[in-house]
Amino acid sequence: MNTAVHLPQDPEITPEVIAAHGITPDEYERIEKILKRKPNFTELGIFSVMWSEHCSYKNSRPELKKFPTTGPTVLVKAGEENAGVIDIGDGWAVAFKMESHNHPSAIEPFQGAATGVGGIIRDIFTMGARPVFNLNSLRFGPISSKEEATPANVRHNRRLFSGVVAGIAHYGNCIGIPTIGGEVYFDESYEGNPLVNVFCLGILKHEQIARGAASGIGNPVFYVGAETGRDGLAGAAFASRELTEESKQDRPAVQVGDPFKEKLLLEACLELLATDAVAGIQDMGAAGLTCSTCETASRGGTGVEIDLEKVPKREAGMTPYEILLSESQERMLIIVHKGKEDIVRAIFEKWDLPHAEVGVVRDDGIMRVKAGDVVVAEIPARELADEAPIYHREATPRPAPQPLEVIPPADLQSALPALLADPTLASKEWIYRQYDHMVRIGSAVRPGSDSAVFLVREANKILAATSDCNATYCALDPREGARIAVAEAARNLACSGAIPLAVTDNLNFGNPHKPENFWQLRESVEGLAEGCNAFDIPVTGGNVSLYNESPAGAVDPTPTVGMVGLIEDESHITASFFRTPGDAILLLGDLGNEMGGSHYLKVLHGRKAGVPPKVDFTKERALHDTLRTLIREGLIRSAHDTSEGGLALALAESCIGGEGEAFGAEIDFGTTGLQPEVLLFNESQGRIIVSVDAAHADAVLAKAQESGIPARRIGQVSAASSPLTIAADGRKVEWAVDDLRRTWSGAIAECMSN
Amino acid sequence: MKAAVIRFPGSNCDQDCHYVLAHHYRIETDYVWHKESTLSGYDLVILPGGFSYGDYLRTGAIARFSPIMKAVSDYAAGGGLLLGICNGFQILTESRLLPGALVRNRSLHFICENRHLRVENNDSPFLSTTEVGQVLNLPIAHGEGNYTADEATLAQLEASGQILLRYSDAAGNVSPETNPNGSLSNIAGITNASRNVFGLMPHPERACDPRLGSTDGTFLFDSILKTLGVTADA
Amino acid sequence: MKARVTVMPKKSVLDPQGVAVRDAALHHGLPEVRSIRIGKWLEIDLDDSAASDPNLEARLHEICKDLLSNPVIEDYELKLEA
Amino acid sequence: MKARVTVMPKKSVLDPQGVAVRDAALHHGLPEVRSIRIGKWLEIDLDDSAASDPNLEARLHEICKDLLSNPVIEDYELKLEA
Ligand SMILES: Nc1ncnc2c1ncn2[C@@H]1O[C@H](COP(=O)(O)OP(=O)(O)O)[C@@H](O)[C@H]1O
Ligand SMILES: [Mg+2]
Repeated sequence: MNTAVHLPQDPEITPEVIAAHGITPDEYERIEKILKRKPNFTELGIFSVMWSEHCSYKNSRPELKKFPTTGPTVLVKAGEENAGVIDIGDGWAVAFKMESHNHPSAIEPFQGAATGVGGIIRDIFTMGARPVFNLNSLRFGPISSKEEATPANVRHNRRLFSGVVAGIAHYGNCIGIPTIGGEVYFDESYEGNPLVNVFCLGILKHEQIARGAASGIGNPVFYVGAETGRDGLAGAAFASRELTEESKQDRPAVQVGDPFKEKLLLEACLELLATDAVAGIQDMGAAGLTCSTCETASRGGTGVEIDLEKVPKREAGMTPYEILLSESQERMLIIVHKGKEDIVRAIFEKWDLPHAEVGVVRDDGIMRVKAGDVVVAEIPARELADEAPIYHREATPRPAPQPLEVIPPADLQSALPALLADPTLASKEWIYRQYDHMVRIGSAVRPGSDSAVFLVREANKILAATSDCNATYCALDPREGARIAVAEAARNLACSGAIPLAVTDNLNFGNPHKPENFWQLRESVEGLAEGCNAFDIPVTGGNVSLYNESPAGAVDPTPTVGMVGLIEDESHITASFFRTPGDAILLLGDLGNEMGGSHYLKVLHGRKAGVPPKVDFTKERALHDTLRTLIREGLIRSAHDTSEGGLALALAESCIGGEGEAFGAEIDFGTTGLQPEVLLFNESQGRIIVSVDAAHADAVLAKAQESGIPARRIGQVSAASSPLTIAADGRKVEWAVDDLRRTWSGAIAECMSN
Repeated sequence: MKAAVIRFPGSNCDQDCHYVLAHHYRIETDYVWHKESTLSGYDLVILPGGFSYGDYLRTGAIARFSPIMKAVSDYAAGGGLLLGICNGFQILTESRLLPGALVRNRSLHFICENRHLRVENNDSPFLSTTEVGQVLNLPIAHGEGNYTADEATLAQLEASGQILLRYSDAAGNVSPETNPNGSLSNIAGITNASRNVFGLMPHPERACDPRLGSTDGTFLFDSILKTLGVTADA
Repeated sequence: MKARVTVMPKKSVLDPQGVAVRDAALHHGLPEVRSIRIGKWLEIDLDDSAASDPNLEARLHEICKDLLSNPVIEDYELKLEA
Repeated sequence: MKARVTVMPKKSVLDPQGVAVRDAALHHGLPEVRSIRIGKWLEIDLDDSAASDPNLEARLHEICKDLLSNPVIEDYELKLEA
């Protein structure tokens, strides 16, 4: 192999330069072995981004192998391409995936979140799919404060929160993809290191699946989309380090997104993919041109040669290093069948987008980068893309959580409003009102219910989607917490009448070099895998974000689950809110008694402690199947799972969460023998509150019991604006639902207006 | 009857409008690309919602210069029915096909939710199947829906019944509390003096399918069809 | 050569952004603020060939009126520099 | 007294708005335009009492950095007038 030249402006390769690139001495040795010589500066930069955790998953890959990724509906497996593809019948398929933009959002919340959305959308249309909806899963430090003068940290958390929401809205609204759901939690552990996980789903016909391989020796390689600037230089490497005070100086690593350009790029790429011109297509995400070039070559088993002088540039005087590592947004690489170049040019002219033929597919397995006649980098593509070192990190278990001895009491009357006013449990309307959640005329169940339900008109299919993860449980017991995340997502789908199809996940953890963090990662992955196996659903892909730490320590382990389900018939679409006074209210599942990790303890007593609830997958599945059967038989008016805040919170939400007037409810649990706080606020899994026509109540109870599901009638829906009353063991508490609604719906807005 | 949906770069409700006309109403509907310069044979032209040119500079400011806009204004001058929804309304005010301007919502936030709208005047091809005082429930989704105009313009709009829709509550009361965005006099939609051009911020195309909550958008499309003497087979 | 344009909301038009920023400034250590108005600032870089056109300034005013500002709600000011 | 602040996107940062407006200007009677960058222009009206505070300028710089601009992607310029 030739030696790529040393460019006069480039620094010499010294141990310091190597270390500054985050490359260890062992890794450097491996690079020399692959190249059979020393790398030049540009090549070192290329290796550093390709071998960063963000691109190579070098710390997590052995763990990710534990996920189930196959199944009869899997058309493209996780990891094979940019996103997995799942069959939904009648020749249609969905591609979906979740992606994090945590560190960029910590530094610049608006642009960081916006470009996260842009990135995940590109991942989806690269597959040939038309994006149809987005979700988002967010974590911030606390935004509420009881103090007279709001402390600076709370003010900062609010600023991050409002910037992130505005950024997601900016990008998603402009490009015209509805954001129909998500989740948000506020917790001390995310202070200084918020989590911003964004999800996109697209729809395509089986035969439209596009591949990211550079195939066909001699085929031209096109660059399309925005010009390359010095944006986000080495952002991938940046995402793979801890946030420190100095990283605020890493400021050029922030990129600015242009959703308008992405909209044009999306339409142009889908128009082009409908022709027969494309041999392969790959978005430029982290590590931009570098990553797309070597990955397409590696997938195609080919080589790719590009000339940087032909790359459209925004700024003059960019070095090869800068061009290759730039993370400018809204760009794609397209391998075109020779002879069809004019089709590409015509379409990109029509959409007024920059385009250039920058290279060619070769048969030598080499990623060769030239600047005119000068070869500036020459690296075996497969070794670069796929042979990053793999690390088997050390794992040390954290001490097991201690069971709670006593459950501290609270004033029941004020405990429920206090929980409803907690920003994590309060209405998320302040957020989703800023998102266009109705464009594409498909939102049959809007944000606010257990799952969002979307009518995909082009395919005549009904999809449901949710994202879930209670990281408090994960902090106490990462395996059980991850299992619950899967169970809760599946339960949310069941409550909307859907059958789960597949899962995407986003693993947000601290520095994996710390054995306790790595243990959390491993436990969580195994927990997620157990959950997916239990529900027989494959993982279609996801994202790993490590090094989520601030000076105060690692974030709570947060293995976010995004789950998509299919609703077979529009009559099965179900929402969480009571609909008709007089309907009977039933509880499917037990009364429960697990208080460990509960929101009750956290919000009312400031404790994150105890053993979190256990999930029993066999019972859970039977519960979901039974609920779906009842829904199919037309017996269910509303269904809402109980999660954070327990039965009391779920009942209150069913009363006040709908769009019309708030309903009251009269609830009587009879004799339970439970401490009232435990009855109302425990977070045991496997429970769903349904409302049914009173005339059907007995039939529903009988059917549930036949399937082995504990079921009881606990009360009835009462007229709009009548109170919510809950009685048990000779005591009765009453709340005015209009007050509850005011507290719940205004809580976040109130924090944000201060 | 034949309808056209104009596609500007950044339009994103074009497919929704097309869907409602072509599938719900089974009307022959074309997309017309903004680089076209002619527009003939159409009985209805829609400027759809979205973010034409990214909403850069001002909403609708750049789209107004698209080649097709000359044809659109000729079509309107000839009395053709022209409907601007959301960004389409913004383009109409920037083009001076409708008076006034749409500026940033008072809260500075984008707002997406259903809203009640009182029909102020039904004497137009666009709302002839409604009653004055009737309350419609339609989605809004915009960051710049705050209608503004000088006093003389407002007086003129009032005097000649050009204000067709106002933000209200479910009972039809119009007050500052029922104003989502700071719009002058709660204005949600206006027509021109000759009543063939209608711009509104709410999205009627998002309210034509009962599964989406409200079907009040059909009043608007039904009215247009009635005016054109078409019986919908929807 | 360069042109600089400021575009400001007309005095009679409500400037919700200006009001919001003023309120924030009031609370963040600037109690003396009476009002803030927010407009746009544009730096236009022109080819030197433009200098030779005697109509340049008139053409720039056209662009300011038609594109860069909306006379219904905004006023502008144009400055040309060599 | 008055303060005037311009806030501009940093030179190295993408200004998608400027690019879109430049393209529009190119096609609409200004073929000589090379680039347009668009920022904000703020007119801050202060109570005259402010004039007596020797720290006023420093406090204004604080506000410029914290509130009026985003130092990650923007630069600002502050001018005080009597
Ligand atoms: N960041 C967000 N973006 C959009 N919708 C959200 C967001 N956070 C929460 N929601 C919506 O608010 C509702 C309640 O969320 P959550 O409390 O997480 O529900 P659950 O506990 O049932 O999973 C859901 O419909 C959810 O989609
Ligand atoms: Mg739920």
